Amino acid sequence: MIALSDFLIFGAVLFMISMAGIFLNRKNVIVLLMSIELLLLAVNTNLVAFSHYLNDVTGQIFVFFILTVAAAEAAIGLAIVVLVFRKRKSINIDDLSSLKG
Amino acid sequence: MNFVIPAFAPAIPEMALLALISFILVADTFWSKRYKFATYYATQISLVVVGYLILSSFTTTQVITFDGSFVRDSFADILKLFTIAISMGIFLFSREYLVQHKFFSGEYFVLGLFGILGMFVMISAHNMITMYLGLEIMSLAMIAMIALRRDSAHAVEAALKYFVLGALATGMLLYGFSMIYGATGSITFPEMAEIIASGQADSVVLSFGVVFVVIGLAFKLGAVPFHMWVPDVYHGAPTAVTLYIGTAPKIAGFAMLYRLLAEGMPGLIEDWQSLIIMISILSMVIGSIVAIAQDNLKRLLAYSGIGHVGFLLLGVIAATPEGYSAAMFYVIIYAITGVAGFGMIIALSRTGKEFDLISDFKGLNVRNPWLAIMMLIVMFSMAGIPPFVGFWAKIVVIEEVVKAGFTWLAVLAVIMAVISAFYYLKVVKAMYFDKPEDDSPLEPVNPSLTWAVSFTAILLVVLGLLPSSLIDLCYHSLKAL
Amino acid sequence: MTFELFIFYLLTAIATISGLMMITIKNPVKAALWLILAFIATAGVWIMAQAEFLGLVLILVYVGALMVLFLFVVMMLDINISILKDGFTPYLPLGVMASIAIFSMMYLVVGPEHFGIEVTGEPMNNAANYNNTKSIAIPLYTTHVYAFVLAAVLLLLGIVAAISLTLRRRPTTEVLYQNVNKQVNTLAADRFRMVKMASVVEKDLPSKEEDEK
Amino acid sequence: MLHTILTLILVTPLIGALIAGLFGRQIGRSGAHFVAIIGVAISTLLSAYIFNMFVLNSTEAYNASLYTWLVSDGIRFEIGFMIDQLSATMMLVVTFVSLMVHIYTVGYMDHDEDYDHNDPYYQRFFSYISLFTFSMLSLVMANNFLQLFFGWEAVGLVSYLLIGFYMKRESAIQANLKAFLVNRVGDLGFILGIAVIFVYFNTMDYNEFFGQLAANKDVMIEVIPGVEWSMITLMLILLFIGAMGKSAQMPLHVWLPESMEGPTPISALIHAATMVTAGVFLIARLSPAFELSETALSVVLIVGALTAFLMGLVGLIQTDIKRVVAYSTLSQLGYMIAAMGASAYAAGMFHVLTHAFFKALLFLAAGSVIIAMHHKQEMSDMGGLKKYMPITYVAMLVGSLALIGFPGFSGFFSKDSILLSLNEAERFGSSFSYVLLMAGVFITAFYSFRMFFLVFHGEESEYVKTHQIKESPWVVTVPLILLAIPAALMGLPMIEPMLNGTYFGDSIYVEPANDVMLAVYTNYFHGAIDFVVHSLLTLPVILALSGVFLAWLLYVKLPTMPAKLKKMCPRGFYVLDSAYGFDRFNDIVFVDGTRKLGHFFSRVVDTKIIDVGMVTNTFTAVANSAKALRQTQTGFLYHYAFVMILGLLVMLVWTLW
Amino acid sequence: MLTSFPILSTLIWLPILGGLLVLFAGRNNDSAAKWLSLITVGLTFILSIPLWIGFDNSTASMQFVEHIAWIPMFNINYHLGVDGLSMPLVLLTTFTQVLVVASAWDVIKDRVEQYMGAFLIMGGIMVGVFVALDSILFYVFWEALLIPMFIVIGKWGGPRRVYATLKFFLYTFLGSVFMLVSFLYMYSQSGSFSILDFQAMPLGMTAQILIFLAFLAAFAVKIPMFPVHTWLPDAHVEAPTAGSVVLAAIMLKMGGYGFVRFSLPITPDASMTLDWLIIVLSLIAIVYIGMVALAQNDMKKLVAYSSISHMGFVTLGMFLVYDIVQSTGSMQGAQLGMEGAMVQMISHGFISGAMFLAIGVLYDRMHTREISAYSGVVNKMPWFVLFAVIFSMANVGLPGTSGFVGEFMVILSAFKANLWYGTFAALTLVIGAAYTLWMVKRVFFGPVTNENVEQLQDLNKREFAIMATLAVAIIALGVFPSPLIEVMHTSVGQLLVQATTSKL
Repeated sequence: MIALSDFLIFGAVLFMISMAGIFLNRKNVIVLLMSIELLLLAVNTNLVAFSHYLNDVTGQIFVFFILTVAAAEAAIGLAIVVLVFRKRKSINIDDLSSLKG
Repeated sequence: MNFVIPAFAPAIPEMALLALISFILVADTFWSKRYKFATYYATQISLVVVGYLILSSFTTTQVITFDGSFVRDSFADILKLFTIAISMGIFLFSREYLVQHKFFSGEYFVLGLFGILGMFVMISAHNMITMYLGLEIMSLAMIAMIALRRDSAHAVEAALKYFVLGALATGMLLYGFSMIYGATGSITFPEMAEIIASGQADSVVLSFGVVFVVIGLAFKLGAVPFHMWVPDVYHGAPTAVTLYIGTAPKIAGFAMLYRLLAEGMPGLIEDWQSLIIMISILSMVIGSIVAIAQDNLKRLLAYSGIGHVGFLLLGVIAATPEGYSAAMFYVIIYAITGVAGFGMIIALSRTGKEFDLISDFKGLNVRNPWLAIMMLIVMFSMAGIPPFVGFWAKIVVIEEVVKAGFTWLAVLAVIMAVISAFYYLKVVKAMYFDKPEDDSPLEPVNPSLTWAVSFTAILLVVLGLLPSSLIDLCYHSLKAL
Repeated sequence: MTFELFIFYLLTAIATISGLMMITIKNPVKAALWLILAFIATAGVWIMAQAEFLGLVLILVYVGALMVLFLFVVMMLDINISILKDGFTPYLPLGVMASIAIFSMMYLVVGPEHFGIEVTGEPMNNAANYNNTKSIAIPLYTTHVYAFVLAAVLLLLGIVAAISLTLRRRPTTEVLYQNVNKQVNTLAADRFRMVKMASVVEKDLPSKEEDEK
Repeated sequence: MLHTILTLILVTPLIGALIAGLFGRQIGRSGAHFVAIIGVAISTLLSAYIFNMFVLNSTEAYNASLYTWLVSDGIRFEIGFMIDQLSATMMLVVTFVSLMVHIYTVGYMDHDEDYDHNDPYYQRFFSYISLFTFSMLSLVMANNFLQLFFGWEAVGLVSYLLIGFYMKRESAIQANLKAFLVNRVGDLGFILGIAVIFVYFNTMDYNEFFGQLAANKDVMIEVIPGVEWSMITLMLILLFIGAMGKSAQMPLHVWLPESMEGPTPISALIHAATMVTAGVFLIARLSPAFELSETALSVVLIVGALTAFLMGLVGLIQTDIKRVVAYSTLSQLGYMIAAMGASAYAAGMFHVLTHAFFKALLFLAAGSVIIAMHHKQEMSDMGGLKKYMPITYVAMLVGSLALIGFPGFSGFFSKDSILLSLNEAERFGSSFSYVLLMAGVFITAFYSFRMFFLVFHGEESEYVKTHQIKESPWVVTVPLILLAIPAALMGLPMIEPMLNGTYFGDSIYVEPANDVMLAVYTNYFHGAIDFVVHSLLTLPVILALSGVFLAWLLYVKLPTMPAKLKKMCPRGFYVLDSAYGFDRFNDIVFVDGTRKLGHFFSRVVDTKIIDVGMVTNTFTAVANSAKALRQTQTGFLYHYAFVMILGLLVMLVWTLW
Repeated sequence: MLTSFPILSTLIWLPILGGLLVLFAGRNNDSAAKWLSLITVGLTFILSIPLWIGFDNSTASMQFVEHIAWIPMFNINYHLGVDGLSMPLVLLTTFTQVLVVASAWDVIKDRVEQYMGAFLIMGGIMVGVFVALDSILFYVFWEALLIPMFIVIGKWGGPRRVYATLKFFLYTFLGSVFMLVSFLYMYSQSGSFSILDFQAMPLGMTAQILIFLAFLAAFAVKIPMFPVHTWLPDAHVEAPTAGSVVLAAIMLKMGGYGFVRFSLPITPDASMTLDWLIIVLSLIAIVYIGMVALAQNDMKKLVAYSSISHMGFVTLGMFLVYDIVQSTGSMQGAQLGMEGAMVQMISHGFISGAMFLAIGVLYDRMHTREISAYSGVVNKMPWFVLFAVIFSMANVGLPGTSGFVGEFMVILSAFKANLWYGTFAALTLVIGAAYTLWMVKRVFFGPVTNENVEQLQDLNKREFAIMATLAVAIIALGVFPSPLIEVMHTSVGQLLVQATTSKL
């Protein structure tokens, strides 16, 4: 039997990978967006697992909404990436540091 | 499965707002060519309508509908009303700014209204899903607004930063939600609270979840160490948008905090209280100190906002109805003051001149004494100097902290208030004591801006002299629950 | 180890490795592909947790739509991959340490101590005629109807936002649109016109000083 | 009635002063001196009436309050009068000398090289001296310590103003500052003395104070833990410090010689006749208290005797005519104080009275010389003035004879009674003091006549030869004459009541065991004439005469000798010339020391340590940390994310640990 | 007596509203601004006189009380009233306001309406500080005062005005926030913000000590006491004349007033425990600051330091009661010290105001405050020097001037507490005289040595009137202080009872 902890640890691993992806990535904005997707995936995995073990469908419904939002979010995120690229001809994160201090 | 049609009546303001947004969205495509400001007026009218709808059905009892997704109480109504009032101010200022800086478009108002809808949802959210959706609606609308000025590298950069960090924070919040859900098996706030109180849930898991939830909240409020986006976004965004994101969302953020912590997990106070204390202290310290080194007024106000959030959280620490009321009062005052502050920048900016540097304010007293006085009021109000209302905001939260037994925290807070006074004084200094580079009189492009700025600033004085009714309002709204 | 567990570990291993590859690989296109793999593997995990509907949605919506969008954008942007080459090595140790620290904290909580099978007990297995889709759908349209509407609003917002951000209202001089009506209805006179011009006589340009006067 | 008279005595000079001072320009010179003189004249006449009433007819002492200054803590601080023989005498002396000086001033101040004629300096001067009269009267008429202190300080103020009257002269304004500050050192003691009285007697009123003396006789004060002093002694010594300041006793005498920077009438009025005797008056006033402390009296005695001797020595070598008189004043004040210390209060007071007249006379005569010399004061510029200024000559002679105690002159009686009393006294230090004072008699005679000979006899100096010297006008000479009469004659009728104690009656109290004057009276006195005759063969007179003789020898007969003597003992001369180095010591230790300490406090402690160190540095630290923290906002997205994740880590650790 | 007429509110709001009116009506019309200001302050002063006339000396309770609920939620009230401690200070404030307006008449040329407006508003606020009986109301006035002062120093001040005004603002602000926290603490314990309730509430020792220290931070900075005094010389030097006058004459008094209204009655036990601290700091102020004053080259700085030194007597006099009780077993003598401190406050209000006005007169003519730039002013300005010397003598504490009364009373009382206290305090007789008269000597006397002094004109009628008024006030108070003492007698008595009644 797969223990709940196994799911959750898997979620945690995904969570950490996506975290690492966000703060270790210093070049590519697109990968950043993908990391965010991965982050949501980790959360969703948690919810799915809990839903399974609690035998409560609410968790899955939550996942459903998160997926919906993630789609909208990705659309806007990509739109911004496009803007960035248009403005700078680059999606290098290092170049995005004109605001500081 | 029985399906009972839920009561829609309590949600009529939201529904009306959504309908009006949709209408404006469609209408805008037709109007925008012929009547430049039609969308703007429609927006303001919609807000008035929605405000009227809230007022007309103002409730002092709690109404829950949509199977526990939505709650309507006086707390929500008051916050919504203030959100509307503040948003109307925001749009008033924004219009002139957009025109001056040549990116006036209906989208700004539509997105703004979407944001307000998101705030409404947050304020009235009664389970984690609606809270999350409301939060996303608000955030996405804000991101879009920031990036709306597509030709500005700063704005786009700010939008990207906000987007990425916001998504990270939302991810953490959701992770926290998932843990809470896992531990309690519920997503509805009172149920969660009940289960937590009954002790059935695993306390370690709950504490673990709370950390993530608090981070999500802290991010939305812009509290240290999840504040890094604040200065960059305030700075990078067009001032009209800064004005928007710097004011109304704080109210929604506070509502979210209240719903989650006070309604959802009061039993976990031991866990989140110390976290909030930590965040609050850090926010006050960073907000007060780093602002000193700023020379851009928008950045300065951003850091000052971080500091204000630190103060706001003081009220939450007490975790009593009075404490939340104090924080509520604080956040409302902060939002009003913010409108006045950013509004001042907008009022003085003009095509090709952002007027967001402190040095721009040099000698304002010579160039426009009236506005200088208004700005002086705003600055001293932010600094918490009586008789302006900022003083009352500080005093009520500090009082709650003292009452809760954290006198040392109160002492720290007031010291930080003194440090922060320094940079407000710097602005006043620039206006009154420095020689202007250019002696010519300076009037806002549109006289209505003078009126608007004056109105908000004088409101700070009036509320400062007679704060009683607003304090009563905040306190009774939570006592009624 | 049961077969079930084996599959679980296999899927999770695939997902983990794909995730790691996704964040480490330089080429964003490949990264997207790795992410797709991670999604698919995770979808499998979800299905093992008896969330069949969501697992399928994940593949359909995410892999089928969202990731395609990603790829599309990556391709469209014509990114210079060479400058994205140098990775994150300087901060790697610190980052890894922080990650490991956080992960270990997480492990302490979500690990077997709190969520082992002994603690949670066996999950209830659904009956054979259990319809996951239906069991999601009913509360979705009843209990969570408010959220459902909000999700719709959110998508609307997404549309509005994405369009308003990326739609370039170029001045008509920049982009030449074809106007069929106009083309069809043109007259000869519109196509060609004789213009009479006065003969040009070279004149001294007025000097700047005079201009200023 | 009496109350009204007393009030009038006090107030008329004040009114005169105010009118002359504030409306000087409007009323003009004559107006000013008219008001001032009228005011003081009224005061003098009424004082004479009071004198007649209290001294000659021995009316009961009158004690009444004029108004209540304030009441606090049950203690009434009042302004009032206590009139008895002592104060009545002082009032008459003060007003009379003052009147003389007023009249004299009309002539003396007529021209002044420091001011042009339009400047109302003249009016101002009258205003000041009238104000002084008021202050001095309020001092002597006081019935409580508060008013005493008020008058005490007020005379100090006027003295300050008058010494600095020539405000353009650096030396004058230096001198007045010094005078004020030195006096303030004395006042410091004085006010602490009053504080002791307040603490242990809970009253400011003399009579109540005297009434409680006996009860508080043995009270001790713990000065520092473990050290206990007698309260009465401490109080008296503190008050005596005040008296030392006003009466210019060593080491607080340094201001007096320099105060000669003021116009001469002032030197006569303030620095010879009245103000400087305030200290003596104070001790006499407090005789019931002083009688209770042998220690305090010994201190008084020794200080007085030392001053009398040492300051007389310094007077020997002065070359400025006024300075000679000034040092002689110091010396004579020493006599008075010493007399007080020997419990011979009446003798001291007697000397105060005689001294007031003859010293005023001397000063005014010197002033007359100075007028004639066109404001030159160096004695080397004088010589042989006798034939030009006969009246002044006679006046000066009378004054000098009185001063040296030539038998029959007033000074003789008072000084002899002091010396005799001292001889009788058995107090610690009394024999030592007796020797010093005896030596002082010789010295006094020498320097007095040295001056006398240098000015009026001997060879005429170049200046006298080349300038026209003439006798002063009547406004100057009349006061001289009027003062010469009492200076010569007043001793004779007064000696007996003084010695047997009937003059002052109850106003001075002496313990019977200490009553040296009564001893003198019983042992030596057999009538005034007899007293004079007998004295001719006594040591004091012999010493005085030999002093005169020596002066004659050195300055008339052998005028080259003094210079030779000076060469012979340069060191001694140096010591005297520098007045024992008090000034230098004060300059180095107190003036420079304080100034340097002030600079140190200001530049180092206040500015560097407190202001920069504590305040500005805190400020800079905050500003710097602002700059440093600002650097953490790098602008890089991954840093921001990393900060968030660190935040997460910290919060997780915090919560789960 | 007009009991129904809200005289205290009038005194607060009349100048504030007048100030706002001046701000708007006086734009581009200087003479209107001036006259309007003068009328306002004159009216205020006249209206404040009934306060004295109608005052009942026999009671220690509050008079002319006004009580309106302000923020019922927190039990904060608009509660005004005066007793013997505050009434003289109110009068001092209204009186000084008249002088301030008059002193600026011809001097300020830049933005007259703002200058006058700021001072009028300040005037109302200062009255508010002294009459507020609700601690929050008190704090509101206390802090609000900083704003106009900040502007006045920063705008019309000297070359380093910005530094000075920032320092002034932040320093005093920092001090007072601690006081706010202690108010809040006491509210959380007692449920009331009323000062009178605070005075009556019981407090534990630790709480008292902390509250005492918090109060100390506020009041010590304001008075100011060593070693938190360094803002004052800077503020004084840079402030325009009227600013210095208000600072010295009134704002410093707020600190002293704070001690008697808050520290002593609210935290009597802590005051008893820590009285040595205040006394030591006061004595340091008297002696050390006096020495520092001696070293100053700037007249205003010198007078500023002398202010600090003189305020040392105020704090000293206030905290003697415990030592007196301890060493003699009775309160006899303490009242003298306390009343001395109060008189010293009033008197210092006159004297320091007068000194700064005098320096202002010189500054207006010569535009320098360096002592070395002057010499022999008396030759050109005899009337001015007459007044200046009177003021200086009052500063020295000469009997017959008001400066003597307070010092004398405090020295006597201090001696009663401990003879060394008295001795150190009495050192001011010498030190005070040294720095004041040395300056007098260098500035006013001596020969005229420079061209600029040669050009000086004596006082004009306006200046003469100001100076004469102050001189009369100083001498009147020195010759007959009894009426003033009578007014505060009962209140001081009650204060002493409160201060010596343990709250534990």
